[in-house]
Amino acid sequence: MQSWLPVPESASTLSGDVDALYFYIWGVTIFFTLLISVVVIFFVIRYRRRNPFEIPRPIEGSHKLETLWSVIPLLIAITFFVWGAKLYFAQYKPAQNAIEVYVVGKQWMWKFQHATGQREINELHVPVGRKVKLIMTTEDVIHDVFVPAFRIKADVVAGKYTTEWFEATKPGTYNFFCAEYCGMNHSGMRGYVVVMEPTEYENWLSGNAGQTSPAAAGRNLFESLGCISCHGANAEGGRGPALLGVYGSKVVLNNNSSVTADEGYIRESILNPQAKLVTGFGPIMPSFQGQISEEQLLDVVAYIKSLSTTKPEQATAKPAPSATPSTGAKPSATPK
Amino acid sequence: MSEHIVQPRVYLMIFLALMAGTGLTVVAAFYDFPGPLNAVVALTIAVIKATLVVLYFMHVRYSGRLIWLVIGSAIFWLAIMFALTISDYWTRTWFVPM
Amino acid sequence: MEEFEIPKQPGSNYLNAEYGLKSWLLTKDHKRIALLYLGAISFFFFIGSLYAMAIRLELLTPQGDLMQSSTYNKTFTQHGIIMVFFFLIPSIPATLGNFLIPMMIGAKDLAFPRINLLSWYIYMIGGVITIYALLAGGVDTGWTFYVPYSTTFSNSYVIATGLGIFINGFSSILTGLNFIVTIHTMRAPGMTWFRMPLFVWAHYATSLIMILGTPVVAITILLVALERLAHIGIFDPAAGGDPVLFQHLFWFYSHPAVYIMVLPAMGVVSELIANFSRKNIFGYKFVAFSSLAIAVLGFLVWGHHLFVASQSVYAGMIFSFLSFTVAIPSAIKVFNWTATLYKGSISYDTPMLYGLGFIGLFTIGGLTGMFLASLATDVHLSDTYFVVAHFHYIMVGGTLLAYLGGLHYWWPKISGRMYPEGWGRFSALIVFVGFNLTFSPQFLLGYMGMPRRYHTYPAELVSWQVLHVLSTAGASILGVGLMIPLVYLAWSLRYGRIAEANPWHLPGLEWQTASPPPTENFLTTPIVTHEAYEFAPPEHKEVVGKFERQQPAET
Amino acid sequence: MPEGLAATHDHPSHPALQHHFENMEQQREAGTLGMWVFLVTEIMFFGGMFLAYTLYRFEYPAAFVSASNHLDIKLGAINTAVLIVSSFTMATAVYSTQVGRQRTTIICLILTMILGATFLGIKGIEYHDKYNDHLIPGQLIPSRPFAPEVAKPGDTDPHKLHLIEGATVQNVQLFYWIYFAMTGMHALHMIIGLGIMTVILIMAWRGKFSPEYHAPVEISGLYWHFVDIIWIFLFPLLYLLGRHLEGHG
Ligand code: HEA
Ligand code: HEA
Ligand code: HEC
Ligand code: CUA
Ligand SMILES: [Cu+2]
Repeated sequence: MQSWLPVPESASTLSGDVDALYFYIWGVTIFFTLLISVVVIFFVIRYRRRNPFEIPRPIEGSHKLETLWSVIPLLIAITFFVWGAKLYFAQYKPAQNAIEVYVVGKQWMWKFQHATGQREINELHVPVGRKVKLIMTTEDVIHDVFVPAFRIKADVVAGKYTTEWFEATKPGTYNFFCAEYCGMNHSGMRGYVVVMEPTEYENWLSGNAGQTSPAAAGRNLFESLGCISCHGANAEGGRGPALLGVYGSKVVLNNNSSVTADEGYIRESILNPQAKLVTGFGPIMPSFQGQISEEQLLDVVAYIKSLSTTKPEQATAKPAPSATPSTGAKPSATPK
Repeated sequence: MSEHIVQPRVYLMIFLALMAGTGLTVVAAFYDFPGPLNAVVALTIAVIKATLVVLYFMHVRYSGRLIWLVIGSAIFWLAIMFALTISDYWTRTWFVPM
Repeated sequence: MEEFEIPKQPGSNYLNAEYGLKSWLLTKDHKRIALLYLGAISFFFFIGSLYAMAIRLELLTPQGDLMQSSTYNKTFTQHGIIMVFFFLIPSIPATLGNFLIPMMIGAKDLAFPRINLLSWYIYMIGGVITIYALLAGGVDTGWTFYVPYSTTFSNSYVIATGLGIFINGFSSILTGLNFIVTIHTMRAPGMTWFRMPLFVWAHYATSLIMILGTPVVAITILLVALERLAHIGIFDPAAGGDPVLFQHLFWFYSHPAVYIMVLPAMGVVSELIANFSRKNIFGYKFVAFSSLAIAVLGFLVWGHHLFVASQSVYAGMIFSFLSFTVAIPSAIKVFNWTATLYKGSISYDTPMLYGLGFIGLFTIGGLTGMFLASLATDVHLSDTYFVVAHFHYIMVGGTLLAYLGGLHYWWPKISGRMYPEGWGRFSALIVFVGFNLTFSPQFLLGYMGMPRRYHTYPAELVSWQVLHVLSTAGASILGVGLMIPLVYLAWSLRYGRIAEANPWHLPGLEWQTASPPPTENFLTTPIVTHEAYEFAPPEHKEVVGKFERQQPAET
Repeated sequence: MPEGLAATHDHPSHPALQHHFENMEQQREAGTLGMWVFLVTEIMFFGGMFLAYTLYRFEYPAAFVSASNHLDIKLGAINTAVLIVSSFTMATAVYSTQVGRQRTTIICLILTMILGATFLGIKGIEYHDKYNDHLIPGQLIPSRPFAPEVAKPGDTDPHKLHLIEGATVQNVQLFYWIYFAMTGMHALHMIIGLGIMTVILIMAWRGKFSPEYHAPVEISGLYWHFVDIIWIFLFPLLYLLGRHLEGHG
């Protein structure tokens, strides 16, 4: 599958665009390199010193030329900027209707967890033609998920969630690499993304069924960590606020500001509950820092997300079974 | 040589102003001004005090353009560092990954 | 042709004015200090090069057969740290700059000779501590020291290395401070700002970066070391800190630092191009001010190293845009150098060959920076061999070549001897070929996805290995090309032809005194009545385009 | 005022003229400019820490207020005053060399040094208090890791940490890390300043300075005032902001 061409496989909806920009900049680069080399070589030969005593006429300079060769590069550079920024925005604009996969990097392996419960290490199975959003964090140092064939890359930073998404266009097996130096076995922290036809993917999913989904695991943690003592057995609320429908909603804080409850907010609410207090509640929730691993945290986040039906991304999801989390939570939970 | 000698009387007045500023900032700290004004008040007083020290104790008021330029560039570069770094932190939440 | 007055050889020069080790180690003469730096820097370059060869050998095969991963990681880290902090940053400023700036502006010495010597000692102390760290077990964080790896997870000598770099930073600060004050206060009568050689302008801009940027990295590295020591810190996410803040502070210095590395080289190249084509530089003021522009704009773009580091998307766009603005002053320089050649009298001496090589390789290096400054392509290329190729093109193809060019150009002034011209041209050619063969395959590798700092790579990717083999082959040629000057320059110290005061027949002030110069540079303080690079009388000046002819300034 | 000491006529033979300068004027100019440029590097050096402070103050306002309120505002204010007085005596020292009053110079220098030492002494007391309250961050002192006792509501023991709503001990630690980093660096500069003053004092004692030649006094004065300015900012930022919330914990 690896061609001899000095270009990696192009296998995502983005890769063609990135290649186009890449070749455009190469065009400009080669043009200017040739221009300058040819002119320099021509001058050097044409005006070589023929007589050891010759003194050429001094030439002062030219405002016209200076303007010309500042403005032209500037205009060209602006095209690089606009094009690059447009694609970048598209790349980082959160995906709608995406399959979500939770990713935890740790020295030196990758763990993937599908919403349906499948867990994989250093291998990621995805269907062709669907957006896949990676929600990523790390248990130790900074890592980075880099899939050359998809032209995507994003650091995985300790202490927060970062995301990236792709939509594969060609079935196949593609390398992915950890692209942020992370210590001894950095170069071993790689694996494969296996892109499958949708039916094949369904088979793969069902062949690996029977594992607890993140939301279900999160549900169990919700009990075992004692969250229910305040948030209620079904997260319907108690001493703490109800968590039904929190995800994706605007939460009003006690200083009258408000935040949108995304994964990062939920994460912070669990690890550093005092940082943003929900209006009407005291600072009684203890921090769970150190009592919960990053993976468990992602499970709890998945559980709390499953309590919300107004998930903006899945609001218009076509009923692809792979995208519907088979939650262990009460499906009857109604958002407040 | 174009050295300017600042008179002791000027030093004394600056000194008194600095002491007054210190007192003022301590008192002001116990009042609750609305919004971000607490920090604004404290920092304004600090900036005024620092300016007095620079202008008089450090003789910059009587120094040439070059010294002004040197100080100006320090402030300018500090501003770059703050502004561009904060531009990152400031805009991080604009893009809610939902 | 204009006649230059060749001063009579004075009885003593700076080399033989005093003898003995003490006279060197306690010298306050900027020229001797430059030589102290030259020795130390060459030593560090040698060490850094050995690491480079080890990297290249290891990457010949996809497996890790030469060394273990942890060793490999130390190898590239130490290669980067030594090459950046102990070789390239001080290279041109501390040797050629130190030697030439006072002479070029007609001063007897730098403004603070004792501080100049101090800066060399500080450099040595920092160097010794770093070498100690390398010998004691090495450091494996990458030259960028990213947290929390460096503060919490690495098991190597981070604190000692950090301390070495912290101390070394002050040497850089003091050099910059000395240059700025010297250029402001010590110019000879008649040496106006716009009569200064562009080499001096470039160093002025470099010094600005040194004094404004270096303190920030110093405190940052110090905080990392303290964090490691005290197990707590402002960068550690486990303690509520933000690792990205470290990256901001680090690159606030380290991006401008790349201009510390390239601006002096541009200064050297301006000298080479003008002097070896016997012409005043085309658009002198544009070239002079573009150095300042690079120094200022260079401080606005550091965030382009954080495009995939979870920086805000909006900040990314600001930094990307600003990054492109740096290309403009760089473009101005490249085009003006090219235009200077027009209707010149171009000689093919070794320094000129290096200078011409610089123009081409810097252009490629700089333009490949455009791929990285452009957001979408950087996402793919960041942390791949494309980046490695980009910066080696500028740092090796650019600065190292200019450094060699400058060393050859001023060698007669420094040593009083000529180098062998034939060997010089020959090795310049080898270096050029070897260099391109080493680093051009890496652009391709990078786009194909080969991440940097990788000890092993997938064996099934045959094309990757082919490119790596080419690169290693190139590095061997490059190594040979660099060995040759080492040998013949050392040889020439003893056996080279004795140089005249002004072997190239140039108008620059540094050539208007004996070779090697006397201790106080000039027997009497020169009075400057010429513009820089004034080969022919001003009446002969020709004007291209609409450009108001300036009357030669009266002094 | 006796004026006219502006030494228009430099004696090229002035014993303090270094060989590579043309005249005393050039030497003085270089020295002053050199010190200012050096101060620029100092501003950037502290600037990195001020930036970290700013960002975390926004990130963790409650913790910063709680931690800040635990600092001793009286000692902080006294120290501010001490430094201002020392700046004043320093300025006077510069003045008296300018007009050639050697004895006053020496007295002022000694006063400045005493005040500087007083500042450090008070800083030491404060550090010791933090040590007693287990507020030294992390394992900076390995035998005494960061472990403050948190006050319960209603508890007014000043040695306990009073957290206001939203503050966590972990983030208080962050404040103290910045506090120790900044005040520690500042104290280090004070110590260096005292070293410089000692040299200047000895030189003054030996009668090295005169209305024609006093650049060293002036330049060290610049340094001293600069260190004062850093403190002028540290005091409100570290001790004062959020004081009005004291007792809300
Ligand atoms: C001397 C060293 C040096 C210099 C001068 C430069 C110059 C530039 N660099 Fe480079 N860079 C490095 C050394 C250097 N760099 C290093 C060491 C790294 C890696 C650090 C690490 O992570 O370890 C790096 C990494 C790096 C990155 C981050 C990559 C990543 O990690 O993701 C970026 C991104 O924008 C970048 C951009 C640029 C730009 C825009 C310039 C510009 O200044 C270039 C301007 C010059 C030109 C553009 C050429 C001349 C112009 C013309 C001929 C006219 C025609 C021009 C146009 C039409 C635009 N560099
Ligand atoms: C000034 C800076 C500088 C210089 C001059 C060089 C010079 C070279 N560098 Fe380096 N390099 C960096 C700065 C520099 N590098 C930096 C900052 C990094 C990033 C580190 C990081 O990721 O943290 C890096 C990383 C880096 C890598 C990537 C490693 C990785 O990511 O895994 C590679 C790989 O090929 C490489 C190769 C080379 C080569 C072949 C040379 C050659 O040009 C060297 C050629 C010189 C010689 C061969 C010496 C001449 C000969 C002698 C003195 C005698 C001894 C030699 C022999 C007996 C053969 N360098
Ligand atoms: C001692 C009681 C208590 C316990 C135990 C507790 N919480 Fe809370 N929780 C609260 C209170 C009170 C709030 C509201 C104030 C705040 O934001 O801190 C809250 C807020 C939250 C929020 C933010 C809700 C919103 O509306 O924005 C989330 C999410 C949350 N808790 C999750 C959890 C999880 C998960 C656990 C268990 C691992 C848990 N809590 C355990 C009391 C508790
Ligand atoms: Cu994980 Cu590199
Ligand atoms: Cu950069």
